[in-house]
Amino acid sequence: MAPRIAASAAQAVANITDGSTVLIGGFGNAGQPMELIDALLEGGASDLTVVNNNAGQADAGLALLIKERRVAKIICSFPRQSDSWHFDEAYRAGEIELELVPQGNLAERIRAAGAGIGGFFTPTGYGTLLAEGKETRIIDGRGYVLESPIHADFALIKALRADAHGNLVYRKTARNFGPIMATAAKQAIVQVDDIVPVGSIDPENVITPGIYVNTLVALGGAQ
Amino acid sequence: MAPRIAASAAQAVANITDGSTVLIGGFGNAGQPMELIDALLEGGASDLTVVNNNAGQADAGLALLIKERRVAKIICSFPRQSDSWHFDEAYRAGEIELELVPQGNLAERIRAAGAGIGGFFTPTGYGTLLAEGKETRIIDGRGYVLESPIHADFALIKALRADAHGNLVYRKTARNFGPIMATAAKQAIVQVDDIVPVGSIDPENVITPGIYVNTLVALGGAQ
Amino acid sequence: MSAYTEQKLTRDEMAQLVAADIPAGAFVNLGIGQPTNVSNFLTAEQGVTLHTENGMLGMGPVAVGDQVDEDLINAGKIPVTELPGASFFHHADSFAMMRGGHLDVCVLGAFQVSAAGDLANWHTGAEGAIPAVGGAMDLAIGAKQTWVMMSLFTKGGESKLVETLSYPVTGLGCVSRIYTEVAVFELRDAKVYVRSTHGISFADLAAKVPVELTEVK
Amino acid sequence: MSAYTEQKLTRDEMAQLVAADIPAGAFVNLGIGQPTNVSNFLTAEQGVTLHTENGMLGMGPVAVGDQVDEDLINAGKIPVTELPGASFFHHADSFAMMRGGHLDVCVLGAFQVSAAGDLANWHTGAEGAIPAVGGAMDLAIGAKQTWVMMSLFTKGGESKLVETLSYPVTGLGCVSRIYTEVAVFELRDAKVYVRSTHGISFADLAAKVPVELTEVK
Repeated sequence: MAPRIAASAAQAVANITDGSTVLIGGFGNAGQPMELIDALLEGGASDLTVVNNNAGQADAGLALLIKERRVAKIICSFPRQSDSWHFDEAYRAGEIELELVPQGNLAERIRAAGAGIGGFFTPTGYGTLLAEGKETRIIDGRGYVLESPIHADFALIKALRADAHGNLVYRKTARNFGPIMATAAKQAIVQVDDIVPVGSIDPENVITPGIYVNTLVALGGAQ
Repeated sequence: MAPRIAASAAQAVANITDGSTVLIGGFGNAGQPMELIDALLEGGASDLTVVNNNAGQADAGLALLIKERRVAKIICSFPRQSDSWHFDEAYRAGEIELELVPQGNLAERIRAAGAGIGGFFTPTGYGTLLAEGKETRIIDGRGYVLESPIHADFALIKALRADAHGNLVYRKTARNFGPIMATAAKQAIVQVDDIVPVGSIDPENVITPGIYVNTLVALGGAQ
Repeated sequence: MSAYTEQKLTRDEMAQLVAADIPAGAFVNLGIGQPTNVSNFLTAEQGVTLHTENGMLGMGPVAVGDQVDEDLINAGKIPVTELPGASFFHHADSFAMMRGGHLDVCVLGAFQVSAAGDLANWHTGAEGAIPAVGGAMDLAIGAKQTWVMMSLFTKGGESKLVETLSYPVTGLGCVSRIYTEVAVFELRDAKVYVRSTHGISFADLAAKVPVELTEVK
Repeated sequence: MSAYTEQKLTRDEMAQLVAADIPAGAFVNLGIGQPTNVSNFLTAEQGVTLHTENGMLGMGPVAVGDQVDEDLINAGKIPVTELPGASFFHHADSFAMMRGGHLDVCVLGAFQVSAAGDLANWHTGAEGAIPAVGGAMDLAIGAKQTWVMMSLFTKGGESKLVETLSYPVTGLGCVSRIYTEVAVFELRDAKVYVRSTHGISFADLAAKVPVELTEVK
């Protein structure tokens, strides 16, 4: 199905309901779908499970969702930063659940969900606190931990450009989690600078094929 | 390490020794590194384990390696074709071992090797003859089979073009197994039409980063 | 009462039926052989995108003349064309797309289908046969819906819709619809519904097929 | 006898030592903090390619002025530049590259390293501390060689090279070399070799470090 073209970020996220699991792309500011997150904040959905590399920074985006106690649980690799005060406060108050995952396992678990993999043995985290309670196995003399896929209801992603079929290209290190998150969510909602006619993106250079994209919103490059 | 530039296909495959495991790219003729396979045939290495989607066709390439009984074992998804007579004969004579793997599991096992994954649960093949003797598990109500990575000594790959750092781009459906095989072998040997100066390939469009490429040979586009 | 036509369906009519049933905008994989023929009956208005498991979305018709390019082939290794908006990807990504449940419909041929939707289409199990599986097992279980196109009876007159497979399994409980020359079956709620019959009455069909059939009223 | 200098190494001298030890043509990931400084001492002739786990090979120096681009950052979220021959990839591919053992060297900071090469660098384990791991565990076990840069002693004067970690583990048996201000250690064959000492004699060092040390003769 060709993606729905939303008229605004608000319209793009309008069907995100309470209790949803939402993958949010970005690493630092690169690839962070700030307008979609703001729209989600505005939209009012609560009791969310959010998957992101971090747990919000300063007084913007994800940090505000956490401040407003709209995030019941966060799955991330690096919550603690110099400016993660809203997360820190919610966490110390016992008002947000944290599932801490090594960054590569986080990426691989998201990929596994999109790829129909039921679980995988990873060497990362073996013998550490983060493997406690998890199944482990020695394979060819090396220790591995069994990790499970992270499926989601929605993904919020920022890409550089889409064609009307939803084929996406990204820009530099802003690519980060976008391509795998698009595959792991029932609905991928993507903000782009612009939407170009079908045929404008070389099929060799498509990073996310349109099959993974459900909703597009064009916000212009000057945002 | 920047890849070695071999002067010929023969030089490119010269270090493949008896008993090696060799991944060979291609699906049908698309992406089949025919000149490298011919050079391997000429080079004389035997007792090989070969991983390819098929088991050779007609009287060329992999089929001739099998005809000459240089392949002790083949791991593939689709050996039997109308023109796979050399494989058929070797197989019926009990002179080649066959490990039959569903095509998607074959691809995922190769990817797992390159990605440092020790094993993964796949739904493909569950409840079939090809899962016999393998560990299975029900996860969230669905049956899965545990599959293991396929590591290799060498990969023989055909790409369209490389830069001198070994960054590769492919052409259309000839991409097929190349990118994953490059990651799963200790040494990836790649034939390309041409080698272009570093900086000629847009970093956004690199399909196989040069880190995965050990040997390049340019054979020209008219081959 | 189910739909009925006086005559058995031809292969083209079967393909036409399947094509008409594919939802607008669907992402579809058509298996090698008879299912490939379905593409000839898809309309531009349907906006269906074809996937080929060797690494492409947006596959166009079979290439002719100058269009033939050995780097652009389908899963049957036949030269094809690409449509605007196509994309290429490697084998692991292509099968991840399938196994991850992203395709809407996959249409396959079959040796047998069981009442529970188990599919056999990869191996006759015959003594001495060289096995080959290709993408059959991935295709069977990957798409949101797996449809089968097959003749309902063997040359010897035995039903290929069976209670329990006698051929080796390709995938368990994966088939939701079966198109045959004499009837279209829908498998759901642990029942086998007959959506239409062609050149045969429901009663005659029920007598020839060794599984309990339910007529769609 | 091991190499010896009269003075302790400065941070820049440590970085210089590490840089000189990186093999020509290597693919390298430099951890956040002190290890990042190593890049300042790599020479063009070495032809080292830098990986940043947020999705890039061929990372160049930190961006200045007009070069700053918020879409082009390193793992420390600092704007950087790209060199000719760079490539971009997504997070799963980037960590697959690391976990698959494709990087030659990874240089990391540490709280502690054990004689067996166990690394602690992600979590102090302090009561009430909010844990954060990032790519630490992936980096620790991914590269062909993991090297550590750290001061050998805590502010309280305790050795950070220990028999058994008291901090939570990042990775087991992964460290093969430790660069400190007073000595460079090589961990192999179940022994801790002292390759060089700086401003301290081997005997004094051995007295201060609670693991058995072997002098490289």
